[in-house]
This record gives sequence, structure tokens and C-alpha cells, in this order.
Amino acid sequence: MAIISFSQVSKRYPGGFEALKAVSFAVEPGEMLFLTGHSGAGKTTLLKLIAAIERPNGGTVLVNGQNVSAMRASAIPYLRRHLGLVFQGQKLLYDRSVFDNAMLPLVVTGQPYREAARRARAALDKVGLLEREKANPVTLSGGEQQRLCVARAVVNRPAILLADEPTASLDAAYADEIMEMFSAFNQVGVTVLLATHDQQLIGKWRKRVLMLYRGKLL
Amino acid sequence: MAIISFSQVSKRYPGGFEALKAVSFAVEPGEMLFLTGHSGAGKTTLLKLIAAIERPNGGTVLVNGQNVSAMRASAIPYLRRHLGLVFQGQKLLYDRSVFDNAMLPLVVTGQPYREAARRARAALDKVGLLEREKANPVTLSGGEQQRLCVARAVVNRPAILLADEPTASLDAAYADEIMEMFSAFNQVGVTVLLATHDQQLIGKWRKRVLMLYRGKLL
Amino acid sequence: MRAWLQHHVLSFAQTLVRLARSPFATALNVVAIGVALALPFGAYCLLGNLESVSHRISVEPELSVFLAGDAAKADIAAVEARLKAAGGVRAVRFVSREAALVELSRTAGMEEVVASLRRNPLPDAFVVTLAASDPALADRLELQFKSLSKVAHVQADSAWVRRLDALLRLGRTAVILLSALLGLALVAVTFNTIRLQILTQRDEIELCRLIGATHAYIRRPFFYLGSLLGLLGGVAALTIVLAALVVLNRDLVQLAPLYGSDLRLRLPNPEEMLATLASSVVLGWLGAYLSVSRHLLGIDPIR
Amino acid sequence: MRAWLQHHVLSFAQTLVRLARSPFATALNVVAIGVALALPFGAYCLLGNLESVSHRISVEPELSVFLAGDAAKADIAAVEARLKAAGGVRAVRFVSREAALVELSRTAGMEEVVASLRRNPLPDAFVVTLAASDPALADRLELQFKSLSKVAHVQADSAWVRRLDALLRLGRTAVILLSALLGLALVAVTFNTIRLQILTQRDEIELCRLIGATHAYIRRPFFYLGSLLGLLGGVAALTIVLAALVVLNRDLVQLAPLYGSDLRLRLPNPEEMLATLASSVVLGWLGAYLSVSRHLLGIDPIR
Ligand SMILES: Nc1ncnc2c1ncn2[C@@H]1O[C@H](COP(=O)(O)OP(=O)(O)OP(=O)(O)O)[C@@H](O)[C@H]1O
Ligand SMILES: Nc1ncnc2c1ncn2[C@@H]1O[C@H](COP(=O)(O)OP(=O)(O)OP(=O)(O)O)[C@@H](O)[C@H]1O
Ligand SMILES: [Mg+2]
Ligand SMILES: [Mg+2]
Repeated sequence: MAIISFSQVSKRYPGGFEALKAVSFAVEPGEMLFLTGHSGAGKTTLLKLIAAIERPNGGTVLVNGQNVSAMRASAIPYLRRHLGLVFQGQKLLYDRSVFDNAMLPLVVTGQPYREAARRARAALDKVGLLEREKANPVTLSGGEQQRLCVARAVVNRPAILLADEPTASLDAAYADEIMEMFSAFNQVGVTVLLATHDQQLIGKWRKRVLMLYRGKLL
Repeated sequence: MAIISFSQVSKRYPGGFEALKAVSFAVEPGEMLFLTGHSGAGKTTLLKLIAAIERPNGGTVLVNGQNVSAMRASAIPYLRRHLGLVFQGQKLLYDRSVFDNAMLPLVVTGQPYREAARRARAALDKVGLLEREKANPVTLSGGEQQRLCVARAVVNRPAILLADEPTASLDAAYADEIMEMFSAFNQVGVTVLLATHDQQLIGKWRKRVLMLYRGKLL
Repeated sequence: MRAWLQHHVLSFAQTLVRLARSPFATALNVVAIGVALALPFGAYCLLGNLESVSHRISVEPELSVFLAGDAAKADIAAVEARLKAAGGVRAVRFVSREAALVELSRTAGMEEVVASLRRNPLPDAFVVTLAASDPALADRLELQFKSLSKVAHVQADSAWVRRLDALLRLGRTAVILLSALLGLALVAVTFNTIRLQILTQRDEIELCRLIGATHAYIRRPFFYLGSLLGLLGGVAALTIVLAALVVLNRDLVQLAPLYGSDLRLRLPNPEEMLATLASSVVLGWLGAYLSVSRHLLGIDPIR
Repeated sequence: MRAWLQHHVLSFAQTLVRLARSPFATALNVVAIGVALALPFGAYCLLGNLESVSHRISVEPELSVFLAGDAAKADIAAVEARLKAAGGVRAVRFVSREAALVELSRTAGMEEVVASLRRNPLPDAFVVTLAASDPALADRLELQFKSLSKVAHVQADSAWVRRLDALLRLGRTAVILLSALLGLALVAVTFNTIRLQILTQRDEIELCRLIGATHAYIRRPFFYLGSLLGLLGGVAALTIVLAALVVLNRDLVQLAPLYGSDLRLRLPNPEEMLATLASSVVLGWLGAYLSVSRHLLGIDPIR
């Protein structure tokens, strides 16, 4: 059974703009795929529908067998615990250390401290920030902050990883490393959906591509 | 005479990290050039020194003939009025319209309203956002927000344009358009300094490149 | 379950750390809440003092019934019987003209006057204690006693009773006004403080929503913050009221000998102090609750 | 210059719009400031009323000098001369024993007593008005007059003077305590409100710094906000005090006939109201100034 499935999903924003029009697709568990399209095509909107940040105006969104489009507000946190999210313009907390930022998803879901700390350090190591763990995120460069966001998204071993332009402010070397990380996660069974406008990246990785054009899936 | 000149500039952040080490270079008025280097190389730091957002620990930074490294705090606003800035993670104001966001630099410097409005609309038109002028920036996609930042940076016709990864979240078509815009500004005499890790972009435009590696200029 | 407890402890500790980090703003808040709580509490204490004094005064409303100069023993006995039979009378005390003169001579300044008298000008009298300090009752009995034969004059202190009554009503109106006003001020202060905290932590809240934090998890620290602020404010209020009472007592000590009585203000007892602290915690929690209900909803997970 | 003026008008308009956008929070703030201002202002008004009453009472401190029953006309004249010659005496009035009896008979309840008197028991007396309501002076003169020949007794009302003095000191202590407390509360409220506003507009401030806005440009709207909040708070305070005085007066009207005097509280006059408004604007501006000085510095143009 599909782990994510859209059927005839459309999203109209208040103001009347139709960001998604009758989009249907299915993602199998353990798949890795790209979502692409021009600026304003609806990539971010599609990811937001999966994470229940926005609600569709029509159609059904199923995630992990649950109907996200008709979910009670109190059930949404438990859905999100199965998701790893890397969003554009996502914030780090500047009142605590890099380590504490990486710990946050584990603290929020109430993991025992020792195990949580071990996993946070492992995630920071993977993105090359372990030696900065005590630093404040303000002191990180743009790329380093982006990598910290990735570490935070994978630290609680989600079943599904959604990333919106995760390599946008990274140089080629780090972009490759991050992609390798996503791929490694995918190999152990995590479903990975990456939104990007970087055709080079898509060309290099040869995965299934969902292409949006003005809110329609091509 | 050079419009921007660094001589033996070094920057150590509190905590001891040396982000720039004895950097010297000069930019002629009307030049357009790229600043590149790996993530954490010091690109953003260098741009911040030019705009007097950070102060160097050693060496001299001259901008427009003024010694920025030893400038009084009260003179800094007037320096910045000659600069157009596009920074990573720079914010839009979500409590006013796209048009008002573009107007802001002109309002702050006290331009007469009518002329200011004309120039703001022209800038929005150039980045393809004129028809969204009444919208709230929250409703813009990531790339649209990035373009609005560019419009805001150029609206007061600065003598120097500093941009930090201005095309990071743009697809190729819009990236090209934005670069064309920068180039057009350059052609009418504006000095343009772009920090980017995008080697493709640098290859396409064939301008002078400043390459940073671990805080040193190669 | 253990994780849940751990989070409770953690968010309480975090709240403490956060307060300690901006000591100036915290101190100002605590002072504002403290003052807001101190005023109605202080007014309550003062009113308590006043009512205990007024109780002492007004518990014994009296009528003085003066007999005619020519009243015989039998007349006196007859009047006494009528007085005792009247409804609303608690006690009847006979004051002979001789006793009255002795009493008068004890009054400051009258000593010499009395000494210079050739004979006793005072009549016999009864002092009638009423069962209740009710001005209407006093008026009724005054009329009734006046009409008795051999009664020359009835002196009611119902004017005093009425005066005291009106004064206390005035005091109560003032305290109610004050409590209402300061209740409002207290709500305003706690509400705004929590609003401030929510705005300051906007990014954190957005992020926690995105990461899968439950609504209860996000609200918990604010409830702790509100209750803690309330508690600190309550402590400040108690300190202020106690300090004020001590200062006032210092002044009252100078006043006391003039009235020849013990005019010390009673300090609030432990139960009253505990009640103040408890209600300030509850009010803080309530302010947090209102503010959280209003302001957390506006924070969406992401733009 | 024109642009500068335009910005002034613009930032004032923006401040108004911003306040109107969150009417609930604004109302709470205004109420908090209003209450904080209303209490010292109200206390000031009440004290003013009290002092005008006390002035009426204490302006005429008196000593009653009773003469011996056997004092002759010549003795009386001699005493009068000595009284008039004493330092600190303003006026000396002779009250003959006949006049005193008439006065006594007018006192409530004494009428019948006086009527039943066979002969006048009262002595001749002088009422000496002192030049100042100074307890020490009263004590000194009392001793001095007592030693005069043919003077039987001197009744000083210095006890009353002392009592009133102590009471007024008590009142003043209370008002000073109150003003200090509420001054603190007022500072806390305005300071925190501006802090809140600065935090809310953090992004805008950072951005304006980056765009080349001067320090003055950035601070201006907060000064407007502080002053406007102060003004609204002042208006609220006036409303509260006037309403409270009207309510209190309603109760006092019932009290007045009992004292047989006009016990109406005086409402504040226009100058006092203007002064309150002006000082509340100044206090609001000051709160903004303190808050801006403290919190704007922490905002760097970019991270
Ligand atoms: N909250 C909103 N209200 C109104 N319109 C919105 C809102 N969010 C997005 N839009 C509009 O919907 C369209 C799709 O937005 P979306 O963010 O999904 O684009 P995108 O594919 O992620 O683009 P980019 O690559 O630039 O990030 C855009 O034109 C955008 O202006
Ligand atoms: N405020 C700060 N305090 C301490 N260290 C800092 C601070 N800001 C930056 N750094 C460090 O200085 C180095 C250079 O940072 P800078 O932001 O200039 O890098 P960059 O070249 O822009 O990288 P990127 O491409 O990732 O944005 C980084 O290692 C960063 O961690
Ligand atoms: Mg997007
Ligand atoms: Mg950078």
C-alpha cells in the first residue's frame, strides 16, 4: 500500500489563487523521489499538505494510511512525529546551543535523555557539526545552519522525510554529502521526498521525478 | 580610486574563530565580481564588513572613500544608504503588502511619496511581482520572496550592490533573470558584488572571481 | 509517564532560568503584580481593623433616659419595669443622680466645675442597652420612652450609630471600587506578560508545532510562568502590606496615648497570608490561561 | 524637512493604527496605566479634601481659662491683661458664666439639665485663641496661665491639636507609600509595554537598521507609542477618579446631615486635571525612553 497518496487534490489559498489543481500520485514505502517545477509551481504547498500544515480544498491526502485532509487537530502532532521536515526559511532557536537544537524533536516527544543525546550527536556528526555542538546557531554560516536543519529533521528517525530545497545554500561538496545522507536513510527504508529546482541534482541521482507546472502535475 | 578596498583585513569572532585572515583586495567603481568559496569560507563575513554590520579586528576597510572600520555609529546609516543589500535569511515584513515592503528603503530615507511609489513599482515589475503588489509576503512562494528581497535592494538605486546567494532558492529561469538585472544595473555604473557557491553561474558570467578558502583569499 | 514527569520538571526549571535571565524585567513584573495585589489586600486588612474597632463601639447601642427631678422611688420602679418590658432592650442600668455627678466630675475639665457646684443639678437616669445596633429600633424606642410619665428627656446615640453605619458603608464602597480596579490591573499585567513571553518565543512555538509537540506540551511552560509570577507577586504583595502596616503602626504608637487606647493595627494572620498567596497563584494561572488561549492560536507552524 | 515632517505624521498615524489593531491588549494596557495613575491622583484629591477640613478645624487652636468662683471684676481685668500680654496669643474672648450657661443649654441633651438647675454652676472664663497650632506652644501657655491668681483651671485643646497632627502625618505617610508603590507599578507597565512592542517589531527594526534608517527614526514611533499610552492612561485615570468621587459623594450626601455640615468632596479643578494628563504623557514618554534605551541596543541588523 502507498505510504503517501494524493487523489484529485486541489488547494486554493485565501485570495483565490489555485496553487494545486487536481493532483494525484502515490509514493510507495521506501521510495525516494524528487519534486520539481518553476518558482511558484506549488512544490512547498504540496509538502505542506502532507504535513497537515495546510488543508486541501478538495480531494484526499493519505499519509501512513491516515486521512490527513480530515484529521482532528489533536491527532496532527502524532502524525508529524513520523515525519522529518526540512522547510525553506525554517528557524533555528538562537537561545540555545547547536546540540540543544538537534535534541529538540527528541525532547518534544519525551525520549529518555541519554539515548536522545547519543542520537543527536550521531546526527550532528553526519552533517559535520559535531565539533560545533556547544556553539550558538547564530555563529554558524548559512550553509552550516542549513545542515543543522537537516540534522534536526533526521534525528528522530522518521518514516518519511520531506525536504524543501535542502541543498539551496550549500556548495557542491556539502550538497553531495547531504544527498548521500538522504540516500543512506532511504536505503534503510525511509521514504524520502525532496523538492528542488536544481536540475543538475535531479540529473545526477536518477530517481522518480514529480514535475509541477502551475499547480498541475505533468 | 577603488570604491571598495580591503587591506590586511582579519576578523575573529568572539569565541576565537578566525573567519577572515589578512584579506586584501580592491574593487573599481562600476565593476561586477563574484565572491565564492566553500560553506563557512567567510563570504558572508566579508560582505558584513563592507556594510559595517561587523567590525574587523585588524586591517582597514574603505568603502566609497570612507574608513568603515573606524566609523562612528551615527554615520553608519548614511553609509548604508549607498548600499543595496540582499542577505541570506533576510526578512520581509509580514504585516504589510509586497508594495510597502519594496517602498521601505525609500520611506526610511524620506523620499517624496509619489516618486518613491513610481520607483517601487518599477523595481517590482523587474522581478515579476508587480501584479502581486497588494498581496501579503506570507502568500509568496520561496522564490518570489527572494525576488522581493532583490527588488527591495535595488529600489533606492544604490552605488554598490551586495548580494549573498541571491539566486539560492530560484529556478534557472528566474536566476538568469535576476542576474540579467544585476548586470543591467552594473552597466549603468553600479558596483556589484555577488557571493555565491554556484560554480555554474560563475562560469556563465565570466567576471572577476574572489575565491575564499578557510578565511584566506586565494 | 516518566518522560511526562521529566518534562514537567524540565519546563519548570526552564521557566525559572528564563525569569532569572532577564532579572530587571522580571523584577518589574513582580513589583507590578505585587502592588496590584497589595492594594486590595492592604485595604482588606485596614477594613478588618476598622470593623473590629467599630464592633467595639457599636456593639452597645444605648439610650439614656433622664427622669424628671420630682420622680419618686415608686415612679422610678414603674419606669424601670416599662423599660425592661419593651421589645429590643437587652439591659437596663440605673444611674442615680449622685453616681452621675461623680462620673461627671471624672470627665476632664469638669472636675473644677463640679467642685464649684452648690448642689447636684443632675437628674436620675436609666442607661438602656439595645439588643441590636439598628438605627430604626433606636428611633422607635426613643419615641416610646419619651411618652412614659416622669421621663423628662431621652438621649439617643442613634445619631452616632447612623454615622458609623454610613462611614462603614463608605469604606466598603471604597474597598469594592479599589478591588475591582486592581483586579482589572492585575489581569492586564499578567495577561500582557504572558503575551510578551509568547511573542518572544514565537519561533520556538512554531518549531515545536512542526516537530510534533502536543498542544498541552506547548502551553505547559506558560502556565508555570503565570503561576510562578503570581506566586512571586503574592510574596511581594505580602512584603509590601506587612512593611506598610509596620510603618503605620510606628506612627500609630504616637497616636495611641492621645486616645488612651491600644491603637495598634493587627497584622494579617497566617491563614490570610496563605489565602493571599494561593489566590495570587490562581490569578497568575488564570492570566496565563486567558493569554495562551488568545495568543497561541495565532501562531501557525510555518509561513 | 518636509520628508521629516511627513515621517512624524506617518509614524504617529502608524502608532494609532497599531493600537487600534489589537484593541483588547491596548485596552488592558490603558486600564493598567489608568489604575496606576488613578490611585495616587485619587489619594491626592482625598488628602486635599482632608487638609481643607483639617485647616478649618485646626486653624483656631484655643485654651479655655476658667476663673475661680470668687473672682471679682478687677481680678478678671487683671487676668485679661496678663492673657493678652502673653506671647503667641492671637485673641482673647471673655465668656461670662451667664453666656456659658446659655451655650451649654444649647448643647444637645443638656437643655433639660440646665433648665433643672437652681443656680448657675459655671464659672466665668476666657477663650484664648493661639497664633499657631503648635502643641508645644499650647503646653507652655497652659502652664503659664494656670499659675495666674484667680485662675481655677485651664482647659487646653492641645490634645486635639496633637491628635490631628498625628492623624495628618499618618495620612501623609500613607499617601507617600501609595505614590511610591504606584510610581513603580506605572514604570513597570509602560516599560514592559514598549518592550513588548520592540520585540514584536524586532524584524522591522533589524531591517530598518540595514536599510540605513537613523537611530532617531527607529526610536520615534516608540516615543509616540509611550506618550499616547500615557495620555490614554491619564484619561482613564481621570475618568476613574471622577467616577469614584461621584460615587463617594453619593454616599457622603447621606452622611452630611448627621454632621450638620456640607461634606461633599471637591472634584479636581481643570488645572489639576491638565497637570495629571501632562504628567501621564511625560511618564509614558519616560517609560518608552527607558525601554528603548535598554532594548533597542540588543537588536543587531542581521544574524
Ligand atoms: N498563504 C498563501 N496565500 C496565498 N497564496 C499563496 C500562499 N502560499 C503560497 N501562495 C502562492 O501559491 C503559489 C505556489 O506557492 P509555493 O510556495 O507552493 O511555490 P513553490 O513551488 O514552493 O515555489 P518556490 O520554488 O519559489 O519556493 C505561489 O504563487 C504563491 O504565491
Ligand atoms: N557571529 C559569529 N560568531 C562566531 N562564529 C561565526 C559567527 N558568524 C560566522 N561565524 C563562523 O565564521 C565562519 C564563516 O562564516 P560565514 O557566514 O562568513 O561563511 P560563508 O562563507 O557565508 O558560508 P555559507 O556559504 O555556508 O553561508 C563559519 O565557520 C561560521 O561558523
Ligand atoms: Mg517553495
Ligand atoms: Mg553565507
